[in-house]
Amino acid sequence: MKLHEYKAKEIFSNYGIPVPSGILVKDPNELKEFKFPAVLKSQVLVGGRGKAGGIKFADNLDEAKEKIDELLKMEIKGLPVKLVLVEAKAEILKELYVGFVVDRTAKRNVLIMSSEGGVNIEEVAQRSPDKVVKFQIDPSEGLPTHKITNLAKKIGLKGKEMVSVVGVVNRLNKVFSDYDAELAEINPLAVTPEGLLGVDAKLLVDDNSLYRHKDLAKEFAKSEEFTDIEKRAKDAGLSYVELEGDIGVIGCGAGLVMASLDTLKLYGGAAANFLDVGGGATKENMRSALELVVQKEGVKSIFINIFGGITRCDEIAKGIVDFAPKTPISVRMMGTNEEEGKQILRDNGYSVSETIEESAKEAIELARGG
Amino acid sequence: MKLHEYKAKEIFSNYGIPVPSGILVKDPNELKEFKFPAVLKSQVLVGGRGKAGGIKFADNLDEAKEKIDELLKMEIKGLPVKLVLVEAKAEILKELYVGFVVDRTAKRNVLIMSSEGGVNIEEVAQRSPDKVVKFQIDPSEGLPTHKITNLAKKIGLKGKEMVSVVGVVNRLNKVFSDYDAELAEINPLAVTPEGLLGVDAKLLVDDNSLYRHKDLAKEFAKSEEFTDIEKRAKDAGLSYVELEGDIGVIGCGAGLVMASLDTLKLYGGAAANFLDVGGGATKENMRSALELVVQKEGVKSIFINIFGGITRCDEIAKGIVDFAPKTPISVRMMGTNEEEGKQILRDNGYSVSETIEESAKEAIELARGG
Amino acid sequence: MAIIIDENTKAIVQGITGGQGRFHTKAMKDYGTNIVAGVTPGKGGNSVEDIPVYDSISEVPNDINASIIFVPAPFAKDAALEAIDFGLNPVVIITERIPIHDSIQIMKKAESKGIDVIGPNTPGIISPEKSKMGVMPSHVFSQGSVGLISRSGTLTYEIANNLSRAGLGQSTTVGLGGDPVVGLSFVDVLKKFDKDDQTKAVVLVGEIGGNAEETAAKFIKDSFSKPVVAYIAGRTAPPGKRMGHAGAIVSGGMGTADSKIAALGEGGVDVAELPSDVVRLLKEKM
Amino acid sequence: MAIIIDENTKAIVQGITGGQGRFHTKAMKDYGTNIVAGVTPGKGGNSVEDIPVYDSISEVPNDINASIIFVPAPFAKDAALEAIDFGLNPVVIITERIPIHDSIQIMKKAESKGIDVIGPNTPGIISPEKSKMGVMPSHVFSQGSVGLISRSGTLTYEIANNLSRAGLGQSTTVGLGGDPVVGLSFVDVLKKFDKDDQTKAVVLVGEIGGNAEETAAKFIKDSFSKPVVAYIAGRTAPPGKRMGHAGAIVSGGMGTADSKIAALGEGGVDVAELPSDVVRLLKEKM
Repeated sequence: MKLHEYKAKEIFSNYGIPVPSGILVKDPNELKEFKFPAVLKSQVLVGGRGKAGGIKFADNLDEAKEKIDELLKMEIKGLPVKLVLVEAKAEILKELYVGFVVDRTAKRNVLIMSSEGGVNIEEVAQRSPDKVVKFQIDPSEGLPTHKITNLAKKIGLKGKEMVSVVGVVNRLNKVFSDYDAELAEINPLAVTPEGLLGVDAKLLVDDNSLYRHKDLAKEFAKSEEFTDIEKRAKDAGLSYVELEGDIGVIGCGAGLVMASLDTLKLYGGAAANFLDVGGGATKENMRSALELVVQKEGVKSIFINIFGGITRCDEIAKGIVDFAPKTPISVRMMGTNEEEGKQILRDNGYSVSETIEESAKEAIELARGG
Repeated sequence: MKLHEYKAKEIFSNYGIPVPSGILVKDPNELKEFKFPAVLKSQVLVGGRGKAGGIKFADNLDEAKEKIDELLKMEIKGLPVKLVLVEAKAEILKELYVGFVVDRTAKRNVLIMSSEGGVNIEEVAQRSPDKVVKFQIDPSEGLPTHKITNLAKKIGLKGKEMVSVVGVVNRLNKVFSDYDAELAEINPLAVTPEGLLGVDAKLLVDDNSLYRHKDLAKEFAKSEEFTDIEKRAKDAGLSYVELEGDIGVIGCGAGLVMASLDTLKLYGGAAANFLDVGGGATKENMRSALELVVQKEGVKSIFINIFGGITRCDEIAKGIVDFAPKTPISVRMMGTNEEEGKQILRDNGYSVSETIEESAKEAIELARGG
Repeated sequence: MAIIIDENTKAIVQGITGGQGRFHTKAMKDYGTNIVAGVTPGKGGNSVEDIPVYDSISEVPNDINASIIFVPAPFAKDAALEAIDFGLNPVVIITERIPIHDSIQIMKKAESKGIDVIGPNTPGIISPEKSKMGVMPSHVFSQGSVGLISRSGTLTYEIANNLSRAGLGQSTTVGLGGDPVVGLSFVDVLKKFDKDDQTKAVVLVGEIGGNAEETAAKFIKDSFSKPVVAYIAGRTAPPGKRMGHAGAIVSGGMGTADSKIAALGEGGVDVAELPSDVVRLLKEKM
Repeated sequence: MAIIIDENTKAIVQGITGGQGRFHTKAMKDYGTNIVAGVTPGKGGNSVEDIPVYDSISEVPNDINASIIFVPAPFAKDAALEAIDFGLNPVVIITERIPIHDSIQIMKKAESKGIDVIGPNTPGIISPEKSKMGVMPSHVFSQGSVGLISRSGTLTYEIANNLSRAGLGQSTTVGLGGDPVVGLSFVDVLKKFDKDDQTKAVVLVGEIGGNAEETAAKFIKDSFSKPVVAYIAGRTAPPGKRMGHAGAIVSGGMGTADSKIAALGEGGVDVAELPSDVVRLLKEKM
């Protein structure tokens, strides 16, 4: 679960990490007075907001209101801007990077620090590896403060500034751990004449941990991170991702569905979505899946790819016949109760392919009006 | 820092531990309606409240108000009852004990569970050791749930009840750890027809950790655990304990002050207090110490016992002369700048003893009007 | 031979009394897996499919050496740590949706005790005709000399089915699990296949996310001599989206199918474009 | 000989730049302790009493083997873990008011690495005329054959002073610390004194709270042959009150002076009624 910048900053601040003073507004008139110059930051859950014009500056109240109004009329990568965070513009002397991530390979949480903040840390790591330091955290040892001190020295910090950064890293580690985060990042962590300041904040909470974070879980359900159909899929317990093509795809098992998308692409088609009904899907699961897929505008055909392991092909067939989509479908079916499933489909006038390749090609033709 | 039962229950409840529904009142008229029968529990920070009549029962509102009024007029071991916790009386089928304590010898936190709750656990441990199980927690391993399960089985629990108790123990462990507790105890943990219920709750927070628990720290300053003079001593950074005799005692170093009290006792005297001015005390510290000690009613003489290590005897002497207590004093002084200190005292008409014994005897005589 | 599990495996099922636990206990038992006991706290004294259930592993009186876990996510860490504390090896974690920070703790503990964890979020492991600790449909697997390692579920059954139909039986199939943090990696399993006489070739089924395939490619290039064929799912997955598996996500330009395919190619691995190509490529290599 | 520290001790001071750190660094240096470096994060590059200060222990270029800590309580755990991680031995923690849960973590880590922690809340340790790592007034100590172990500060100086004046010098004096959870215990130090040729007799200064004295009494009875004299402070302390030291508290009927005196008596230890009696009792025994 991605959190908005303002929410991440609220949490960081609760943990004693300094962040700029700011006001969150959803209407320009909510801004009554402010200490200018100010930064106006649109709150959307996508990256590259700055390049897309989602961050503006203002020197007085009128200018601020005008620009907030502009921002609130924008869409950034398809997401409408509904909230703007107005913050005091700080005098930045230096920009650092501190962040915690999960290292899948090491199976450890990792602290990353860099003397070069404000830019993509992966790029810095590739361009100037000496400017980025990393430390893998042994879960039974935790992150000893003296290790942070040594890392801070390696990126050239010293004196009071180093001690402050070590303090921020310790607090960020606590946020990262308390919030079951996959990513907790301050980039840039700015050095200002008044001390450190977390100018931008990112917090990505592990979706699977939300049962331990009830407050966040409530917000997750309505997060703008997801389209309406994706939210409905979540409610129905289906794994759904919206894509940009015109062929709806339903399959059982994430790997098999990904393979289905890839096969479509290989033959010149493009999937409109990824929908995994999961293992052991029932007639009802299949119905819900079809209901979701046809809701998306511009879906011209549906490719259903079932390998019956625990899933029974006859249940899938019943679900298809039951829903009877108006959109043309192409079904590939194999495995448990394969013959029964095929028979049900044929009896109801649907054709069934033997292989993924054939079925993918058929779905593409159907989408082309063939 | 000892917490009141109601406060401990509030915290336990926040962590998902079931406690009786209740209302805290400081006046009988605050109780408007309640589901009777009820238990009325006076909230004082001393043990043995039940035996002292501090817990009553009521079957209806009138009876409850009357008895709350009685309780609010009581003093228990010298502490006036200012708050009464009114709780629904539960139907108790069985009483268990669960608690976490610090084991000084093992240098570990320890989980204690017993099939016999509602009584002093130390007594149970001595009388029926087989009914009490303990588990030392390795801080790098934590407390694995399966270890709790095995302990729960050892005290005869099984089925859903066992699972519930394991859940409560896990939550209590989190309270114990999050609150830097020296003791977190549910005794009894009652088995009722509706499930488990923490009928009494104790939480003792490490005073030295209060900088991490700002909310509690605020309450600690005004805790009824301490007398007014003890609170003033805390503010002055002095270590002070109120006792029941008539000889004020001031010394440097906890061990030396304890030895001073013991010496008084050996010769038939009784200390009115324990006051440690600490190592390296200044003239001002000594003044504050004397100010505190004379405030206690019934202090007839003061025994000052200084071994000058880091502490300079002349500073102590200056503090005494400066404050010039009306209460007669007996001073024993030895060590760093001993001669200077003694000279200052003699110049101002005070006598100084060579040994602890002599000085203790002199203080006793002074208290007896000698 | 075969790797990790075989006819000497004596397993317990943790979470045996739940719906999934019951269903797959029967299926595993029917397949011939030696399921000795079940463990569900609070259900001690019951039985499932004639298998006795205990409250904790320490109560199991029999000789046991492996565990398969169906316990719901909030309790799965506790169950896994219990199995690891008890020295069971392997520990197969079927459970989905375990928080990553929990998995990290599990893996650390397992590492320190030298125990193989398979999963979480895995279909499990099967050494055909010997033992199955998992939820896979048994009928698509057959005994033979192909080692199969996969991050996927159904896609693995699809490929195993193709192999079996083509007469290419399997020594052992290991589902690594679809989570970002899992126990055994491709490299861990490759090392075991390298030492296994029954295994003559390996099929590696990867997907987007992480760099386990890249690491495997490097390992194969440097120190693995048996023929390897791979299939990578997710060539068309958009960045930043989780494709069904928690671990199947391209983020910050990392974990793309292209990167994996290129690395495997450099490692001398033939990468199939379609799942159905795996058999052909493998036959050419063997 | 002497125990734990001697002329070969090469110490660092953690928290050297604070008021206490500075003052006692000078005092220790004046006494002849080999203070090699100071460590205070953020103060690297400075010096105190001509001793160079570093940001972390790993930066100290010299050969070092011991640390004394004056760091304020909220940061003391970090400092102690750093010293322990670095293998310094002993680690003397002067700091008062460290939370118990922090101390438990420190002690666990030290145990796992076989390191002696002295304190927290201790005056430190002194092997007269060899080395002093502590805040005690040096002039009351003199070299000799009495091992002195104490949970107290000033009371220890009082008794050491009496001993020195009576011609009974000390091999080493160890202040265990006044907290409930401390590093070395009476028994740990007794074991060291047992092996130390210089030590001919031991004085043990205990106080109320805990059962360290009872455990020591049992150990002395079973396996300690040198003469031991004890003094126990707090005979008249009321239950439930902390007498200055966090650890000096009688609770739940445990930790009374009576219990300790009785146990020591059974262990063959003479217990002085007054601090001034220690010398007499010791002379009778030696």
